[in-house]
Amino acid sequence: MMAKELFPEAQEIRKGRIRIETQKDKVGEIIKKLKDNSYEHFVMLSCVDWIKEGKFELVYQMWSYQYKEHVMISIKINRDGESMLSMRHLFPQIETYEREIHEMFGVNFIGNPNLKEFILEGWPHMPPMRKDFDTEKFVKDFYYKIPEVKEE
Amino acid sequence: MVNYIDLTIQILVAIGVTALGFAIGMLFNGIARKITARIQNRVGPPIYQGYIDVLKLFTKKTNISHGWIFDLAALFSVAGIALAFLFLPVAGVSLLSGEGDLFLILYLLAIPALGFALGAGASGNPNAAVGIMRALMTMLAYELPLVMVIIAMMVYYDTTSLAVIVQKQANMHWAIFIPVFFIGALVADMALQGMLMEKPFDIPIAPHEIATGPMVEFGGKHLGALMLYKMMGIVVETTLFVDLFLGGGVILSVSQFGWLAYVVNFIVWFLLILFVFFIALLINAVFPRFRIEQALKFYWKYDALVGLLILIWIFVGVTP
Amino acid sequence: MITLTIAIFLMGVIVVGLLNKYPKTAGIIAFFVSLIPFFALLSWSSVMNITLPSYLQFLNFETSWQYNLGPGTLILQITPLGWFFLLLLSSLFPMVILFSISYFRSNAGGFYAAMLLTMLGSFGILLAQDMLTFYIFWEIMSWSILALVIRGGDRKAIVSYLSFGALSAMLILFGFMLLYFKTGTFVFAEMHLDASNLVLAAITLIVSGFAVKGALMPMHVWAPHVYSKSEEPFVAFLSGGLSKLGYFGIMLFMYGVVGFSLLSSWGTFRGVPLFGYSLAVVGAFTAFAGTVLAVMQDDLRKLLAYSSIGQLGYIAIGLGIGTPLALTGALFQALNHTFFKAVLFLAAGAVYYRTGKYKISELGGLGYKMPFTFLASLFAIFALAAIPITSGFAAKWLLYEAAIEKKFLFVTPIMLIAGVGAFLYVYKILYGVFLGEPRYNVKEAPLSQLVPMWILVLPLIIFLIFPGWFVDLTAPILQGYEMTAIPHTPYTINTSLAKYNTLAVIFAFIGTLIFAFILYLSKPQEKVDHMDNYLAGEPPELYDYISMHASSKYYEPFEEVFYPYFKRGAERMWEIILAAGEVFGSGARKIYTGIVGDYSIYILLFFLIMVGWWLLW
Amino acid sequence: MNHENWSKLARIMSKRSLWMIHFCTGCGAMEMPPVMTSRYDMERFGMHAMATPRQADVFLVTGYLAVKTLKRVVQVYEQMRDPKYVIGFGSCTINGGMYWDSYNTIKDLSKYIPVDVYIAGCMPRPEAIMDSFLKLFDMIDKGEAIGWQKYHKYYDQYKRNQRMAFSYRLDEVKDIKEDDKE
Repeated sequence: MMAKELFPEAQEIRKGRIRIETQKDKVGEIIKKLKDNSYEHFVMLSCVDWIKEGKFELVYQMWSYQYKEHVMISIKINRDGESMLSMRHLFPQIETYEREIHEMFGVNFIGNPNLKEFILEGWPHMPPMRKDFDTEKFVKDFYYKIPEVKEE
Repeated sequence: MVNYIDLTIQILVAIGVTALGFAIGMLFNGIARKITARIQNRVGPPIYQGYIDVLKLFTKKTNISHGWIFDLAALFSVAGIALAFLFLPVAGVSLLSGEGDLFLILYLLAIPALGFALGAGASGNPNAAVGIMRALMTMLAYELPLVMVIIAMMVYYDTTSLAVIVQKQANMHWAIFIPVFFIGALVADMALQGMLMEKPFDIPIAPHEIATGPMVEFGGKHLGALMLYKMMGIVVETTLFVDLFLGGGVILSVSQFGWLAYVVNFIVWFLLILFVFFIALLINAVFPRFRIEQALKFYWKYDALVGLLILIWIFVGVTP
Repeated sequence: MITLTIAIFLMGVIVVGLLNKYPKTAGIIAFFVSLIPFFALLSWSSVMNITLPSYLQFLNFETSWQYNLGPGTLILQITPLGWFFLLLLSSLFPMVILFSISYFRSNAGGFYAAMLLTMLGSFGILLAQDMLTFYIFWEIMSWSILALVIRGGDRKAIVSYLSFGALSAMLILFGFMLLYFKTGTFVFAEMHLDASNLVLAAITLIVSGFAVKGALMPMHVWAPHVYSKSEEPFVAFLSGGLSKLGYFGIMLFMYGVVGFSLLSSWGTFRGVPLFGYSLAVVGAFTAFAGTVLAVMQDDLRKLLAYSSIGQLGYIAIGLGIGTPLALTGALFQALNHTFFKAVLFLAAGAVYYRTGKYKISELGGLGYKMPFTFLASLFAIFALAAIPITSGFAAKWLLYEAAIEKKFLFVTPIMLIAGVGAFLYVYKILYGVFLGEPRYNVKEAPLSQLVPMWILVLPLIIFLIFPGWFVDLTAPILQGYEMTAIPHTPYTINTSLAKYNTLAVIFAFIGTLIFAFILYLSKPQEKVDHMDNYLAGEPPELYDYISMHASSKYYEPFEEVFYPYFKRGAERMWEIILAAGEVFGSGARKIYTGIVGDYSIYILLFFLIMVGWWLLW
Repeated sequence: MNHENWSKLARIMSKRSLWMIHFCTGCGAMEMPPVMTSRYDMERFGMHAMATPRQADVFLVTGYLAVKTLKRVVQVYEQMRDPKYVIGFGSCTINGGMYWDSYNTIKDLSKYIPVDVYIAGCMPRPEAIMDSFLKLFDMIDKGEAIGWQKYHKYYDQYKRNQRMAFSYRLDEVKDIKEDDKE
């Protein structure tokens, strides 16, 4: 069954691209259902920072080889420390995406045992992909202030 | 009573021949790179590049060692390969080859290989260990067809001494002109490809997979010694082939032509080993790399099958 | 004096057996007792045309001893062949005992007692001049080995040793019976054999019985189990010394009792007796299959066990070809194998003593921690791989020459490939145990373990330089078989095919080594830690621990290629035979009803048949 | 032969046989295949791509470096044997290039390891790369390519800068500044 038939509330952005907006407690159910209905490729998990709304948008993207259809499951969670359930029991590769989002946005995923440092080893500041992190200021305060090697 | 003057002369000749062997080996490195470059439509390095490389490695300012077992690699590989060269008849001139035979040479070739393996293992790098594993397995693979052909030749010529085999091929009675050994030469040439570690059998080195395998931790003078080993190895292995199938390059007899024979034979020997090496290079330039199981299956299924046919041919042909 | 020796041995057995609570004292007593065969050997050196130096003249053992027993006479007498094998065993045995003194921390009295009893049995076997004596001492040896296997405590090892030991004893006993039936005497010297099928059957049975002890395939099944599950000093003696007794027996009966000319009368192929030819083929197969199986092992002792099987296969090849060249090669291989395999097993014991591990994938980097153990085993490994800087090469070389001389076109490549395969498993030991990442912070093995190892390395170096001395040793043995020793000088061996000059090799090697050393000294160097290694730029210290030791499943591609062909091993074959035997056995069991009446009927029937047969005859 | 001549010979040898290791961090690695293969053929100069730093003489850093990558670069650089040379590829190694305001890429490679030759451009064309090689030869000939000596001499400063970058801590940068004033 195609995603449109499974979930009547889904909106079709254009042909072959479906978007489902839902709540965070229903995500697992939806992914499970889609997985059972030929949407067996988990493409990626991405995150958007809607700073004015005070929300993070998590987008789970799936693909069906049978219908050639791309489904995006979008949920919004609060920016201030709201955590999300890990989906790694459905697709093991989600673990790595969750690890990255944890590092870049600071979203906590309950049930993921591997939320350790990914690229930023020993990063002491705010997660850098949040919109309130001023990267230009950080670069000027940090990289440009590392002294040159002085030759006597 | 030992004749000290004779002994001194012999030792000096041995040193000279060894130095010559190394010199030719380094030249071959340059020639090989030049030829490969020309095949790939490049200009390539100058022909004397081998000398520059080795000198550069020996003039490196700092060298590292992973301990005394690591250092053994440099010592054993250079010493062992020079030793194997001394026991080969070169252009019909046998230095020590009367004192040992073909089995001895085959086992002497294991000294540098085992020393090298010791050093590589002592470096503690996993790539080196994997490289040695591949090298030993390639060795196991190519030895079977090679040994079959060599034993067929030993039984045919009724000797195990390489010097005698070369003598029996004098006056252009080269083994390659005998039909069975023409096929044998093809089999042995395939084995030579593995011995020289040229593609498609450069599995042990494989720079893109395991970072040059056993050599991964060697730099500076240690690598210089290993390069000497590798370059001299080319000379030793091609000379072995030439001695077996191409009469060692002897075309003039010394008793008839005197010193002229030495010069001519030497030039012919040089051209022949260059030719044998050239074939290996041509194959090297156009082939990708085998996996280790594929190499083993190639040698043991196809190459060794032809080797077995040669053995049967000799078995039926030779009466006790 | 022979009786005195035996008496001292038996007393030693009782004393050390009682001293079970004092392992050190028991070990020292056992060590002194174990030296006696060596002194006996020295005093008998005149049979090898060696004159003793004057300060050893006081050793004066009688050379023969007889005792009349009901059916025959027990005769013990030294022969050149016995002397040679006694040389191997009696020089190995004290070293093994010396090693054990520090190896055992408790409960060692039984071990020493059983070891002394084993040596006593071997001593008798080597001196025996009749089948009765031979068999008695063979059983003493076999049963005391069983005691030592039981000490290992592994059920599979005990069962396999027991069943194969029984099989071996049965085959030998049956062969002896046939020979006695044919000749009517037990004494070797009085036997006059002819080329009848009965003698052929007898000698086949006897040789296959000895092949069990010599671990020839497919009789080798017990060896890996016993070698890998018993105590290390005993395994060193078993592999190094006792396995040679099987080949002693084969040589004694094939060439001493039956003789080359009689062997030839059962058919020859290109100048080699068919009997010997088949033995050589079995030996070549053993050498190859043992090597391939050794490459696949992860347990250090199992690897050495299979390597032992493979190396012993070479001796069988030499004994099969049977020319003076081949016999010299076989004896040389026996000598080398005694020493290098004992060193390797003792080194494995020393490694176990320090680390408590036998698995190659769990060891690593001991070369820098235990340098002397490493060097001793390196020499042993050179000898095993027949690298021409130890005497191991000369033996293999003689065997290759013998095979080419007799035009063994299909056996020689297998021998050579088995030799190359030896490099593979030898490197597995080197890398897995001694090189690579240092995983254990241990001390060097204790001195009383190092000394035996290094003493056992010595012969490998002496006979490298002077292989001619060894050929001198074989001359009296070959004389007994109406053969002459191969032409030689102290440091060269000549054959009809080629010449091998050890001095040339050694001096040339030293020369080239000096050349390499000058190159090597040309520049200074600094030592770096093994952690400072190129791992694609990954600094290992950033993570908790990355193992850089790649020794687990080291030859995986090799196993992938070869495993399918070796999956159904010899063990499977014996299981099938056993299953067939069980069907027969359960049929036979129906006879044993347990009712006395039935048994009396059987006895009556038996007598009737016997009487009837006697009447008809 | 005296020491002067010897070191001159060593320089000539090292010039004519530069073995390189290239650290493929950014898009710069894309420009290496034409340089190595028949179009430009750097083997003419005896240059050769090597697989491990132990064997290499010249280090090509081909593009931007994240801090995590810098750790590996330093490790590789320290594993190379003297004399060793570094070529910085493209704008990224000079001032960060298009990553000038990225929170995780270092801006100036020469603060962390000594760089002998920089190639400007985003990305540099193969001609520029060949030119840089010739420039490096020239410098070696004149004895100007002394980056490896500088690394030994100012080891403390290089190590301090590396440590600062690895820590990401603004306060460490300030502390050193104050130390310098004193």
